Amino acid sequence: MLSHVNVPLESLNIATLVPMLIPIIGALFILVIDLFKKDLSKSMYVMLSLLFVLLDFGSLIDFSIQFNTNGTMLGYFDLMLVDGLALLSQFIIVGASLLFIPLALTSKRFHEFSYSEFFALFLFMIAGFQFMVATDNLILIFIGLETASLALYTLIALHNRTKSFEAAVKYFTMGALAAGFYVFGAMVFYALTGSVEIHQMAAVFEADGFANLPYILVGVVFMLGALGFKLSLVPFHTWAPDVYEGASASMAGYMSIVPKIAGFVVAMRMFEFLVHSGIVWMDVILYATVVITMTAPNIWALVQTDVKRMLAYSSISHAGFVMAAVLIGSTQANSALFLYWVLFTFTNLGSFSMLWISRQKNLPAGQSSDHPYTKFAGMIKTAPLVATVMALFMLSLAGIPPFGLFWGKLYMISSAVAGGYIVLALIMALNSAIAGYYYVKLIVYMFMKEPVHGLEGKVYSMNASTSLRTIIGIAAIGTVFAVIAVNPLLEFITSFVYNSGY
Amino acid sequence: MLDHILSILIFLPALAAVLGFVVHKDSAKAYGIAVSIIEFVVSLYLWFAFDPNVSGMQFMESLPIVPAFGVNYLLGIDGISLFIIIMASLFTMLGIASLGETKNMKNMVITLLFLQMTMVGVFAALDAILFYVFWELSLVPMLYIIGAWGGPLRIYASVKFFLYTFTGSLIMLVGMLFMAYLYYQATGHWSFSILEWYRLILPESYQLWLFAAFFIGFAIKVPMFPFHTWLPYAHGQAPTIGSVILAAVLLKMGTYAFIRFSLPMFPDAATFFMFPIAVLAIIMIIYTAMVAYAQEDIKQVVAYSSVSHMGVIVLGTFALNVEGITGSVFLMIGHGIVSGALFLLVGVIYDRRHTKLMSEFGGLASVMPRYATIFGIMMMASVGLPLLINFVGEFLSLLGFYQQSHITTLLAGTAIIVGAVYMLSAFKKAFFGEVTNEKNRNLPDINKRELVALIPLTIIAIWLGIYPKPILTPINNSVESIVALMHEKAITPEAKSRIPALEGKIIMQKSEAEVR
Amino acid sequence: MEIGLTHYLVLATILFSIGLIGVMRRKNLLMLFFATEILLNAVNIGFAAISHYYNDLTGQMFAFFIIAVAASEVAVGLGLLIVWHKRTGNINLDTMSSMRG
Amino acid sequence: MELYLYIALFAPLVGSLFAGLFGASPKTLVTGVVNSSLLFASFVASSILLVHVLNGETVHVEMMTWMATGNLYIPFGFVVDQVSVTMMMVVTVVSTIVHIYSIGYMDHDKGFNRFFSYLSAFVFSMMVLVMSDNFAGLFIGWEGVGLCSWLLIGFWYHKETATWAANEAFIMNRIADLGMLIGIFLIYWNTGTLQYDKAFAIMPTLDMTTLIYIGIFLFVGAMGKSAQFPLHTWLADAMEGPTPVSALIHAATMVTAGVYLVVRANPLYHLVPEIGLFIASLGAFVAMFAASMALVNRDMKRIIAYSTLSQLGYMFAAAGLGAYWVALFHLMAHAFFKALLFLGAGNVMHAMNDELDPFKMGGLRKKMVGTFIMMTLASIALAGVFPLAGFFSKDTILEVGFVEHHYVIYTVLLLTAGLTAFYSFRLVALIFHGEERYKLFGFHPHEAYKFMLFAMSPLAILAVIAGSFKTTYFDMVTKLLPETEYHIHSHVVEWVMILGTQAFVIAAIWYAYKKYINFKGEDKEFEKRLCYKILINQYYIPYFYEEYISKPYKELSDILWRKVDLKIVDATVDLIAMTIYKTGENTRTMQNGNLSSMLRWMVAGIVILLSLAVAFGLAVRYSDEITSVLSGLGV
Repeated sequence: MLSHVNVPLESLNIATLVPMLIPIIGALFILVIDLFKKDLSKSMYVMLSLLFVLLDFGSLIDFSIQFNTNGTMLGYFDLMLVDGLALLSQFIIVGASLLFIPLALTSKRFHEFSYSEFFALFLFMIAGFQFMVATDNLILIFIGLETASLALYTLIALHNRTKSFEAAVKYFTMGALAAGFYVFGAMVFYALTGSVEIHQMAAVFEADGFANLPYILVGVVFMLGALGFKLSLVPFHTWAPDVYEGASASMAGYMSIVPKIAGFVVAMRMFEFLVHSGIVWMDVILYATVVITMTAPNIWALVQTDVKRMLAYSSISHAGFVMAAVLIGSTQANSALFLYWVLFTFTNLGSFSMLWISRQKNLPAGQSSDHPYTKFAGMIKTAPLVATVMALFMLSLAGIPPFGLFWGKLYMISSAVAGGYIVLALIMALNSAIAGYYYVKLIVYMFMKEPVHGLEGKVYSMNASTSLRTIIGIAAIGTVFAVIAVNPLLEFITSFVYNSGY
Repeated sequence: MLDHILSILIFLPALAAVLGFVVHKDSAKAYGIAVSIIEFVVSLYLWFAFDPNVSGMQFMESLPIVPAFGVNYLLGIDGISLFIIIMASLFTMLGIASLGETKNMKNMVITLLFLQMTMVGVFAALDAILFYVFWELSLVPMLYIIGAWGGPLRIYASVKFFLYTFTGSLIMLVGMLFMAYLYYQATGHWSFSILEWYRLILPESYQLWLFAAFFIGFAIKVPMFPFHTWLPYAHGQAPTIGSVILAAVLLKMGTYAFIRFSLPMFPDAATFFMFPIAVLAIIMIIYTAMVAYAQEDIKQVVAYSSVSHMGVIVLGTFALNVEGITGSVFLMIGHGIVSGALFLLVGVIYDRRHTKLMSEFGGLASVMPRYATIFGIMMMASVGLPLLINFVGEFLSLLGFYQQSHITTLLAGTAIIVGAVYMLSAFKKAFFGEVTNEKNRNLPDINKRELVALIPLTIIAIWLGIYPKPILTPINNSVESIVALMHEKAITPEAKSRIPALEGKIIMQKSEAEVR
Repeated sequence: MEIGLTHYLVLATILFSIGLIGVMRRKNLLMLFFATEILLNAVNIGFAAISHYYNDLTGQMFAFFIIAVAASEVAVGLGLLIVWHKRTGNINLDTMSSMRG
Repeated sequence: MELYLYIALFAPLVGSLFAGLFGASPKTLVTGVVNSSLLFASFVASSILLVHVLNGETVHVEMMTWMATGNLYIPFGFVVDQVSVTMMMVVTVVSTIVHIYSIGYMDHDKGFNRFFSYLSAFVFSMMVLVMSDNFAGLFIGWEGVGLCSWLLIGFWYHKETATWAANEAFIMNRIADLGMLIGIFLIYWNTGTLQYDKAFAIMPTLDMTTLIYIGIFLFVGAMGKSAQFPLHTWLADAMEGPTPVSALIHAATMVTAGVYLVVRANPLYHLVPEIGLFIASLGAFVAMFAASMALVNRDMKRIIAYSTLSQLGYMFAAAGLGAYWVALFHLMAHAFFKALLFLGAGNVMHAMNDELDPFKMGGLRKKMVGTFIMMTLASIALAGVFPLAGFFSKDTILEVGFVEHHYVIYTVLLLTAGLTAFYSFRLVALIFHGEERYKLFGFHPHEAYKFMLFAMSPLAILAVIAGSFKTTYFDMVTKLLPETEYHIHSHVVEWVMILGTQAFVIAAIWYAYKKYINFKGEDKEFEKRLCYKILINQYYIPYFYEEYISKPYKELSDILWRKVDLKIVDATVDLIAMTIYKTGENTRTMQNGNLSSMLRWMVAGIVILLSLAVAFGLAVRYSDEITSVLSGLGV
């Protein structure tokens, strides 16, 4: 029955796999080293991982140059799809990972970083996310997603605290359910079209004019559920606060950025043709989801007492904000999504890193979570520089110009206005205002209250080390001087998005 | 230097603030005074170099920030913004100089210098986004000043101030983005340049919506009734310096923005909303004056009086004629000087007695005669006595609006009555009568440090009341070009007739693009 | 009566629903994992049937991948479960709520 | 001539600033002397200008621009013409005298220097008011005198009543000033200028309604400053200020500013005679109304204040009937004798340790001969007995009423003349005649300083002889004002009227003497009568203002602040914030941390979306039916 497979090697365009293969090789390499020599310093692993991620980044640059000349590339039985979206999101994924890895070099000892597995899993995860974004094949998306997710569950659990196990279990179980949603959705689409490639599915649907609309909607619902989990859209967001709280601050920061951008790219690929198909339901549902996801977590963030949990909710809200781009579906909106996320990467990484450096090894008595607001009271007196930098990130998150995230918000709201979604734009604006409260609340604690920890500012930089400071410095510079970077970034992103046909 | 004088004005204090982190805390105040003197001298030089006969923008600077999206670093000033900038640098200088014993003096000075950057930036920006950047950024230092050095309710007050204005300005931002989009539609490229936007003729329906969006942002800042309730808290809790700068400069951002944005961009909407806004202005004037009369805290009296006076400014602005708008701009300066001075004066007594309740005082005129004299002069200026600074502005504002509506102006004119009622009764409670409270018996009179700030303000208040011409002429020229532009752009017959035509005046920007 | 595609799909849906209900109702972590396995395998049936219907191998490939993924999920899941059991001595979901709000 | 103009104008300002320099320091006699000399210089300059004007020439200067924007152009311009020079003379004469007098009167006061500073500042403002050549300049002076009046009424600021009266005066004047301001706006928008000459030149071309409005609003301004009903209450309360202040501001000069305004705006009021009639009627009413309150009052200064009010009514009556020069003439005559009366009262107060109740005095003529003579002279002049100043001016006003056929006004004014005579001599009788009741209260009266009496003497002379200027004055001032002579054509009627009036007045004086010269004690019976109660309570008008305006205003303010601003406006804002926050508090239970419920949320999400999908699918499938059903329902 099976005919002999004979495919010319050059048509496979194996090169398209290179960016994913680099971290995989790196991961295997690390595991192999571990086989031979135990108890190597974690700094060695960190640098090694960094090296591979850098290589990965380099290969992406190479690809983007190729993209500029040749346009979208297909490869490996047309499974791989290297278009602007894929490249942009990989830049973010790899770039964020690059900034994340040095956070392992803390001054306090956290034992997860002493395992070589940690770094191997980390590299696998990167590869998983890269696969996820660089294809429009539902199978490969699934595999990428699961590879990354399984690695992520483990990484969370490695933090080795009761709360992190709880977080991992919750995340894992819900992830499994989401995987079920995903495959069920995929099955429905497959049943309807006989294909698992998004562009072919779109072609089939458009050919028969969305004849089986109810079934298509069933598929869409399950896909939305699965991606909604990844993107933490309400009501699929419930894992996020707990997982962020349970995971280490650095991991939480990472989670707020990388998995989501991968999810956004999939959502863009998945919903782009549906949004443009003129199905009213799609618009309404996405509109409602976006609005609810922006608003509800915002309101919940108001009442949090722990900064990390607040940031978790705020991240959900930001995701909802950005999800608007998928709803609007214009080139400007899609560019805004990437612009927003790049800027968000710097700011959010910065703010979570700030939590990370103030992380104590053990919870002090009378403190129920790692980063309650009260801990930061009066910080301006005890640790003025740390407080200032933290305030900077908060202002950026709140969208105060000229700090990084403002430009993202600006462009995103502008795209909503230009897309005719004036009311949505207003809702976005008002949500930013509500969000202002909880960001400012931290500033209020830091700048306007009396310190509770005595005049010793050490508690705020317990965990600080050169590499952490460097990362925070980079994040701060990225946040403050975003003004300069916005234009090149915007032009770069717009041309990539536009040339990918979005 | 002239080519970049505005940039120097904006970034000199910012740079100084950053360097200020290194300055030893004992020298912080001296450092702040030195920097702000330099800044003030530069701003005076700006006036010197300013050509009062040119009605358009001067000292323009342009540098692309996000050219792909039409955002530019575009600066320029005309007669309207010039004096507010000078006033901002004046008040920063006097404010720092008059700082008394302050905890964390260094932080205060640095914050004030940052604040100065944002203030100058707002008034010098000709790009909507740049304007917005400074507009929002100005909230942060103020938040800190109120929140860190304020009274018992300082956190509530500062957060309320921040969130209230922040919310308003975000809605304004949506309006700006929509405006930019309309411009994009009409011309095919993005631009946030205010001067470019002036060229756009919009259909009335768009104008109304955009006007409303901008209005919310500006109205909260002004603050207009019913959005004013953050102000009493902010003033009530802020330290003296915070109140001074808030009242003198920050509130002016709102009314300035009306003139810079709302009027020339949406002349028809401005005409359409003229009466509703006039009604709000009248409520501001009378209602707030009555509320001021009911206050027990002398600082709250001055705070509410600010709202009341801002009502007159708003009314003058929406007179839509040269007299009214010129008057309102002049009143911005006047109110800045006078309310700034009044807050400084309240600060003087607060420093001595640590209370602002009028019932605690009484008979201060005999204990502190010099203080009472300066307070009296400023109070009379606030009440709008001729030959003092506020009268010129109030007179012109009311005169201007009288062309549009008689009965409205009559109602608004009660400002001079109700204003006298609360001011005089407050003055009577605090300064007249016998000294009943023993704590007041031996209060020292106003000292040199305090006089340093108050004497110049008194001189200005009198000088500009007697001879407003040096300021009035440049303002007048710029306002004339705005009014001419509005008349030219107006599309509804109502607006055409309400906004006077000025023959032979140069129109700032010819309207070229039209949105249909 | 010939068994057609529809029947398979209905079966898959029913199984999926059972899995969903299991996910919702079960309080034992282990049983919960079983329920998720049912979910995934329900879809497998569907994929196999559709694949046969279209005479296209993609569906079966998908099914294989799902099996593989399910297996690794179980591996990770069981690992977590064991650690959790070691730490807390039970695997009841209701004990797992130290973080809330 | 410009130099004299500037000297006349700015000498008082220099004095004010000079005295102000020593404001906070204890008494320095030099300020009093210097200021008095400067005022004298101003007087001399004014006199030179008067001579100049008498020669038929006027001076008009423009010092500098004040405001210029749009079409509006307001300079600091000054004009010395027949009208303004009259006022300048009145102001400088009276104020010079009052300045000198004050050196003695304020001798022991701590605020000696401050007083002179304020007083000179007042004179400066008044000069600006009368000399300005445009309405805006007039308004500067108008507000300036208001300010000085506030400062001087509240001069003894430790006294609650004084500061209260000061504020009352200021605020009431402000109410009227608003009217004036509106009048100015109307003039500007209708004539395009605020210069007197230009604006009046255009006015005949305006329509009647506009002119009426301008007339009304300007007169509202005049009503406040000249304390016409219903804005009159402040004047009596203003007597809290030092007596020289009452003499200068609240008798001779400031309160006549309203009359000056009406006279100055005569081209306007000439065009709207209806308003003129209203002014005259109001004037006549106030004349009677104020005189009636003076009949029973027990406060020496208040009695004189009501008398001032009454005389202002006369002036308005004249001005309203178009006899502008008569009004101005009476203004001048009145300034002299009323200032004299007040200064005399000041002497009495000094002698009596600031006691104001004439019932506690009596028989003072033995101790204070000079004062007695001067006050009696002033009272005779006030009563309008031939040949003193009051006779000439007041009688002309009566004639005007008669000639113009406004017999009601005439009658009222005639009756008022009788009342005037009565209350004036009631006062004189109570103070200077009869038993020396003051001894019961332990006072030791003494005559004032010689130089004070000396300073008053020019006023006394003027009060006697001012009537003789009538013809000269008429010739001069009618170059600017309407030249109307009021002659009753029948000599018989004229003589009957003059003699009748004189007889009536003298009878009133005789009655007052008879009733009060042997005054023993208070007439309890009389005091129980209703009319007494009404009069002593000033027709309950201050009570009415207090109960129905001041208090409600205060209460309303309180309500607006506590109830509206805090409980509604602010609470709404906070409510929005709290609602959002509370929503968060109430819904955060969704995140209860239980994995089962988290999973259920996910499934629930899917179910909701699915049911929405189904609903949508059904809706699409049956869209035709739905449409028909909906249209059947009339949607």
